[in-house]
Amino acid sequence: MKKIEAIIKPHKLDDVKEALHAVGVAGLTAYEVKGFGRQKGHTEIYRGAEYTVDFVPKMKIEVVVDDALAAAVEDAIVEAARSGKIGDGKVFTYDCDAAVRIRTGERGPDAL
Amino acid sequence: MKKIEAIIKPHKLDDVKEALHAVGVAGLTAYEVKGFGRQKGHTEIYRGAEYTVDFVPKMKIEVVVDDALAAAVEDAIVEAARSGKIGDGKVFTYDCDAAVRIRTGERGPDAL
Amino acid sequence: MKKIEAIIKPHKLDDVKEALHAVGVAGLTAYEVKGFGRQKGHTEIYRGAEYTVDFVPKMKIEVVVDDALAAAVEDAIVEAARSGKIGDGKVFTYDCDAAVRIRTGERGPDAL
Amino acid sequence: MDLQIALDTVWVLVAGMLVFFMNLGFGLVESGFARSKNTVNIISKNFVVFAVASIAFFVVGWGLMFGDGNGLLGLKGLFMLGGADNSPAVGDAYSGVYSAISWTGVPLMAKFFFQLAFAATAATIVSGAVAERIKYGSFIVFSFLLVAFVYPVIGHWIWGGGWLAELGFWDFAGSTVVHSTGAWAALAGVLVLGPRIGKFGKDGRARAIPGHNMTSAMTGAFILWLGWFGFNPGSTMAADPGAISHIVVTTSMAAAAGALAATATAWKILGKPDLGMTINGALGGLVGITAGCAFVSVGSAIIIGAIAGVIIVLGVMLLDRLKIDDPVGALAVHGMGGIFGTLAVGLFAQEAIAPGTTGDGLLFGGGLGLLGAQALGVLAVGAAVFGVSLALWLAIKATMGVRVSEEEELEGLDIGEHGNRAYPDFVQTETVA
Amino acid sequence: MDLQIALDTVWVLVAGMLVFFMNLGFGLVESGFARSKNTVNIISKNFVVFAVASIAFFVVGWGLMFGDGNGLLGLKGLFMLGGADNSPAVGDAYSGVYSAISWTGVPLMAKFFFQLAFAATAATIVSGAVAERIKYGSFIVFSFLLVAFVYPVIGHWIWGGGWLAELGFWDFAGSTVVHSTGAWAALAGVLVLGPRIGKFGKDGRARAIPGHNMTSAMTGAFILWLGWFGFNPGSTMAADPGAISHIVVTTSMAAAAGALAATATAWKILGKPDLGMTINGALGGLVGITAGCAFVSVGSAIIIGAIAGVIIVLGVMLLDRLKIDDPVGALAVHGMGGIFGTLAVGLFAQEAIAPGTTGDGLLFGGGLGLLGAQALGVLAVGAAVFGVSLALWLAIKATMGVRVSEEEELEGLDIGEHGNRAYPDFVQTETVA
Amino acid sequence: MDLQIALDTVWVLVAGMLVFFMNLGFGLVESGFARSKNTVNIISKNFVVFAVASIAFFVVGWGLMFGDGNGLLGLKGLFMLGGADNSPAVGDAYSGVYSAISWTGVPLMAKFFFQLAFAATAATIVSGAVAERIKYGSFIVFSFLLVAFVYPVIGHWIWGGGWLAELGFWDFAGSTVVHSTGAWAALAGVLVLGPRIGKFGKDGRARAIPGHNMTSAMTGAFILWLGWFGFNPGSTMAADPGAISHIVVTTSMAAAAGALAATATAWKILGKPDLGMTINGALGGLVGITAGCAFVSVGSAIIIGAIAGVIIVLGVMLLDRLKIDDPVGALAVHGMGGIFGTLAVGLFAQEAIAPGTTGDGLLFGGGLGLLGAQALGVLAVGAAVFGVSLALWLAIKATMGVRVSEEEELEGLDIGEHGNRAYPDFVQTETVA
Ligand SMILES: Nc1ncnc2c1ncn2[C@@H]1O[C@H](COP(=O)(O)OP(=O)(O)O)[C@@H](O)[C@H]1O
Ligand SMILES: Nc1ncnc2c1ncn2[C@@H]1O[C@H](COP(=O)(O)OP(=O)(O)O)[C@@H](O)[C@H]1O
Ligand SMILES: Nc1ncnc2c1ncn2[C@@H]1O[C@H](COP(=O)(O)OP(=O)(O)O)[C@@H](O)[C@H]1O
Repeated sequence: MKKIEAIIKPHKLDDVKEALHAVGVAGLTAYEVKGFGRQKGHTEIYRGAEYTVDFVPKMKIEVVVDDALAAAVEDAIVEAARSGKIGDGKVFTYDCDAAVRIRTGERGPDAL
Repeated sequence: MKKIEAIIKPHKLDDVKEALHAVGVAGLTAYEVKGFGRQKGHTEIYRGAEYTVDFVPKMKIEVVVDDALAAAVEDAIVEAARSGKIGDGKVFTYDCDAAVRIRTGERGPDAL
Repeated sequence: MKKIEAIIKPHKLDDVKEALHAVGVAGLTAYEVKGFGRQKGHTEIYRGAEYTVDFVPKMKIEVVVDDALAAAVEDAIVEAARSGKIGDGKVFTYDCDAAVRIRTGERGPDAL
Repeated sequence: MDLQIALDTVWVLVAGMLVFFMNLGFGLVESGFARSKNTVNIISKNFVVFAVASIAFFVVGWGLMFGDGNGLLGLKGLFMLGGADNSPAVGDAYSGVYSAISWTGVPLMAKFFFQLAFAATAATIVSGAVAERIKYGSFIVFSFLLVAFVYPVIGHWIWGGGWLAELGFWDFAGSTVVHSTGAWAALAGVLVLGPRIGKFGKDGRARAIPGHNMTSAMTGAFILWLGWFGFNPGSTMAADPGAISHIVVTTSMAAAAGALAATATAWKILGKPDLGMTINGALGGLVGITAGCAFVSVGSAIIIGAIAGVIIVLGVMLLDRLKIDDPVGALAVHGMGGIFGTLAVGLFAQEAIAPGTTGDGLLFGGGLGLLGAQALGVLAVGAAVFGVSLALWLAIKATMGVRVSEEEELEGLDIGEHGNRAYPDFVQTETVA
Repeated sequence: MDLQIALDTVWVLVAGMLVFFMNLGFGLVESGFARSKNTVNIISKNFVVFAVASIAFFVVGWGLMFGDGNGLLGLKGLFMLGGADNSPAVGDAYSGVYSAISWTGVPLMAKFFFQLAFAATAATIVSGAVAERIKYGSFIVFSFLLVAFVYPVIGHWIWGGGWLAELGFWDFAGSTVVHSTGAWAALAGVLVLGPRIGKFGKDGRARAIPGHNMTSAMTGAFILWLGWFGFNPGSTMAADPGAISHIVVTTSMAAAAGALAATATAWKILGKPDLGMTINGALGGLVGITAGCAFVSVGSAIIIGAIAGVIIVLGVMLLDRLKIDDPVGALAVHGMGGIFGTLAVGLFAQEAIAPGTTGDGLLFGGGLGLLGAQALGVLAVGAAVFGVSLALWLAIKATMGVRVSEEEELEGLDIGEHGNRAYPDFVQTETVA
Repeated sequence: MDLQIALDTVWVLVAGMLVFFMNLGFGLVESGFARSKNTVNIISKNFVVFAVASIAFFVVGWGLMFGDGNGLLGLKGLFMLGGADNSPAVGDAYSGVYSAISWTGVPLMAKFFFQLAFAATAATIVSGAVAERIKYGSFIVFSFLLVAFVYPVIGHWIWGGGWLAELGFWDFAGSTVVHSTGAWAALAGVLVLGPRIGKFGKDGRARAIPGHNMTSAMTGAFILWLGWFGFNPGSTMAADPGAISHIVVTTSMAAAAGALAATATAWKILGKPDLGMTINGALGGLVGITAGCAFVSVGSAIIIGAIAGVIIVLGVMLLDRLKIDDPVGALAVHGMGGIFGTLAVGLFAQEAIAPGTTGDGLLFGGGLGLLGAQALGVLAVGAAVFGVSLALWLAIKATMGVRVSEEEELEGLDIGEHGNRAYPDFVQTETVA
């Protein structure tokens, strides 16, 4: 199995979720992260003092899939998350050794 | 070493932590995530308009352990986190190449 | 490519970010986590009842880099995050199979 | 005699303070009903709007409203409260240029303070409806113009001895003068601005954009309810024990009935007792009773409040259908509630309750005369305020612009307009767009 | 004369507004002391309860409490304030059916408004104790019954010329009438409901379930303290300068002493100055002084407040031991505080402070008579309210159910009961179960 | 006659309640401007400080301030309001030991309550400036000493018939007595404590440490504005209709002007309309008008407020440059605002507005006399309060310590000092250090 992690713009989450659903992904996990990269943060002001916020809010998505599906998932994410503006994010792929569904104890691709 | 990631129901965190402690895990890391899967979200109402919340709150746990401990950890999590109801979550296992304890610089299993 | 994950004390985030920047890292992702380990939590009181908070707030950093940079990144984090006190955290290293930059579709180390 | 003046003054000032405090109520309801990324912007608007209104009403608003003039506007003592005035003298003893408000025996400054608090309310109503997309500077300019010119002219028609008052139009505490005026000005702004990004889905259906803080909304609603105990009974501008006691009770019972009716309606239609609707319903009941609080019985007040509560729920849902995006329900509460409340005087007023004022309404055998005058006032004020406001909003749009950029709207107005965040220590998420 | 009426009316109305505002205070303390997943539910309860109480007290509560009748309940002018009444006439000049409250020279509507605000308080107290597990609809039904029937009957016994008043029982502003009544009704509900999931560990020991918003709790506590300046001095129902000044000071000093004593006690016992205890202590001081505020000296008020503060800390901890789960400390504050405050009249009252009322208490040489009457009242009210409330709760349980499902409780009542969330833009976590 | 007393009493008590309510305003502004990890500590300080002040002022503060004595301090009736006093008698009819405040015809308890609320304000001001690093216990001790001894002695000089009053120094409602006193005491504390960890970067430049809750800050600011309607017009301590109406308007217009001027200044200098500055500006306008509210025209009030608003913005930035770390801007608002407001009396006062008091100020042809007296008062109070406070802070530091450990400061004072967290259900992050 493969684990695919994507860092995307927060307001793209719904689109990505739907795109993944469309290619047959049954489950995924998401969470708020702060990103640092080419897309710069911004300057804030607080009671007269300026300060720079380097991190921008991003959403991270994780989905574990069968090897066969990995490429399609990658592509689906890239397409759904792209706005063409800096900061659209990244997709990373990793090996996943084992998966278990807690409820049933099913293992491997069946657990997904 | 192995990294074991589990997505569980939030109120199971304490039980899982204790189960892991029991099998000899000395440290772990947890955080709030949103899960999408077979367990459906719910419909909310807001000032007359309905909307669907697809994501349900989950807790994610990460623990890096010596290869020898991996199977026991997996089992401990599955057992402690199971309620038998849909949405109990998953356990995923990955390879971990290296570990360092920042405080001492110890490396490998000693760092855990 | 390698993925390096570090769990550090929250107020070290800026220092670590700068150290990574210095060794040539262009992007990273960070988020709040709760850590359980040798560093003990604390006891809180609430309207007369005591309770133990086992988890301490930590910051987790993820950075994917070219294999060549991995060792330098590890070292940079360890150095910047170290206070010498218990709970300084860990650095873990994993293999990363693939990376894509969503905006451009660039793949591999170019995507970083 | 002197003691009467002192007591009336204490009452009017305390009531004015309560109305002033409504600014906090509006600020909390409106920001609570919006997203956290726009909180600094909304509370900035609601904080600064009272300051802007203070200057606008002082400089020229008061004079236009209460200065002696013709049926349309005040012409004497226009600027900076500068006209002759021997308040607290009343009746024949009064000599000055603000005769339209010489019936109350309190000092000029007490009159000004109380009326200022009302004027500011009209502007605050606008704030909520245009929230989450309007430029801060543009809102400030519009608020100034509204309180300096639009509100006082309408006020003159009704409370300044103008043509509507002459025609037998009654609006005791301002269902029309304050609430409808604010709502019509807001409606023009909402139409010029267009809906927020994400409010209407690709299928054209309204999507919920949940407010970020129901604790704020509830707090604001209670503060508004409290403030209305200044708004309505204070409009006696005298410590008349019978009248103020009666009005406190009609006001509160209408709010209670509005809250319950809205809760029940939402429960029935939506399947759940939606808190936002309960709150809007209470406010709708309050707006609804504002015109008639001194003229109707407690029983009628309960009925008026309950009908207003139902109207507000249906109104919020109707506006969603019409693709009119009002993040806080201000158009339903102050607009529909204000119109209904004004008409309700024509239905429920009773000669016996405030002898020598409205006479009996339709349901108490008074015929259609009063109702007709009320309807005429509703139409005239609606047409005038909406028309002029539309022109003002369009002029502002053409000159300084009225809506923030798409990028800024997505990121939130707090960073873009103010460089601040409301809650920097908390990890946040986005429910919608 | 007329001016006296006007001034008394202004005072009573302003005091009533402050008591009304206490609803916000309770809403904030109670929701602040509970978890974020139940916030919409709690603030909905606290918002709607005043509306429910308004209708209940108007429809029949007022008549049962103040209508002429026998020692047990009012029988005349029962419905909708409909009895004869020529208020503000007083004494021999009064003719009407609400003679028990004809001693105050304000219009009937002012009396109603002030008393309504009190009645609603009793229901609000219940809200906190049953929080985080009660069905919304069931709470509404119980609140209606409490304010329509239970509270007014108790009120009749003590303030409506009933049997306890006859016996020489004194409760100036309602330590028993309002606070204990609310607490006994709450205790019955708490027992019928059982503790929240997770409150008591497998070992049977109480676990802390921290409240989600200490800012809310502090805000609510200050609003309550402010509201008590209406509650206690307003209970004169007349602008008697000496009495109201005295009562403002006894009230405030008791709150201060309660806050300090509770802080010190918590610091001593728990090792830290727990904010929740400081807040509960201040409220305990306020409840404690409510019965005696007009009858005791400032020095005694400080002592009463301090003792109440200590009692509240020990009381909260004791209830945890007894496995009685009250998420906000309402049973300790209003129950134990109310009982102690009522008894304190029997100890600290001084003839010289309010001549012709209580006479001297035990510590000032007055013997055991007063204390005995006070104790009798405490017992009678406790037995009656607890018994009837238990029956009502059990009836509600048998018919519509009283507690939400386990699943709903774990997920939070906000989604389950209301389909809303209080803070959707924030990432949340769970401290306990 | 009696009715006059009753009306005055109602007015003074209501005004006192509003001033009491300012404690909540301060608590919300101060905690909103600080980080979430220190919220419990700040709101605990602000909650308990009124309780501490109540005891301190009752035990000895009142006597030192208003007891008959010499030009420096009161000597009679020192303890627990225990001196002879036949209030509400005034003038020749008065016999007692508190003659300095015998000009107002309200009962002693009303005087005490109103003055207590003022005394507590001075202590509350300190709370914000020393926030995020002070030990809870040490703050309590300092507050007690401030209200028991320092504040009353200064108060005696100016309002207790002391030497500054003799010299023709005028401070109607306390720009100096309350606000500057609080600020000087705070400055001493700030210097003894040193800046928060992380406030000044390695380069020595000030870093922003954003406050955690702008909703709290805005709420607090509106509550303070409301409270000032008690603070300033209430200082008449009589329901004089002309005076109180005038003062309500000067107070409110100065706040409005302060808010607008600060917003514009921030917008100009910083490029954005920083909400924190808008809020500080409004408060600066209020502090600025406090000394002169009864002595200046409405037009002058607007000018005073506007200047104060500008001063506050520049002052906050200046203190950052001077490496003086005041998390909430209290030194600028209450210190600089208080000094300016006191001097403004010397510039803008007009004999015609309050005949027989200040006479004309410099700008109205009155010469330098008044301005000189004002300047002298500013210097004398500054030197005395700063000096004594410094000694007290150093003594506290030497005995019980004044600052929490570095580790505790980094983790937050809530856990360390109280064992509580303010918002346990929310995932939190750290912006700075
Ligand atoms: N090497 C990296 N490792 C982990 N996350 C990264 C890395 N580089 C970028 N990111 C994440 O991707 C986000 C977007 O990257 P950025 O450089 O801003 O723009 P782009 O994706 O257009 O190249 C960052 O905010 C960060 O969260
Ligand atoms: N393929 C997947 N990759 C990553 N996370 C997943 C995946 N499938 C499910 N999850 C996570 O597991 C949680 C539980 O899955 P769900 O399908 O709802 O129930 P169950 O665990 O009973 O099969 C989801 O909410 C999601 O967070
Ligand atoms: N085996 C592990 N797997 C994952 N995270 C761990 C593991 N052990 C420790 N951690 C994380 O590292 C943090 C620091 O560990 P701790 O044992 O407290 O101190 P130290 O880093 O000094 O050894 C923990 O709070 C936890 O977040």
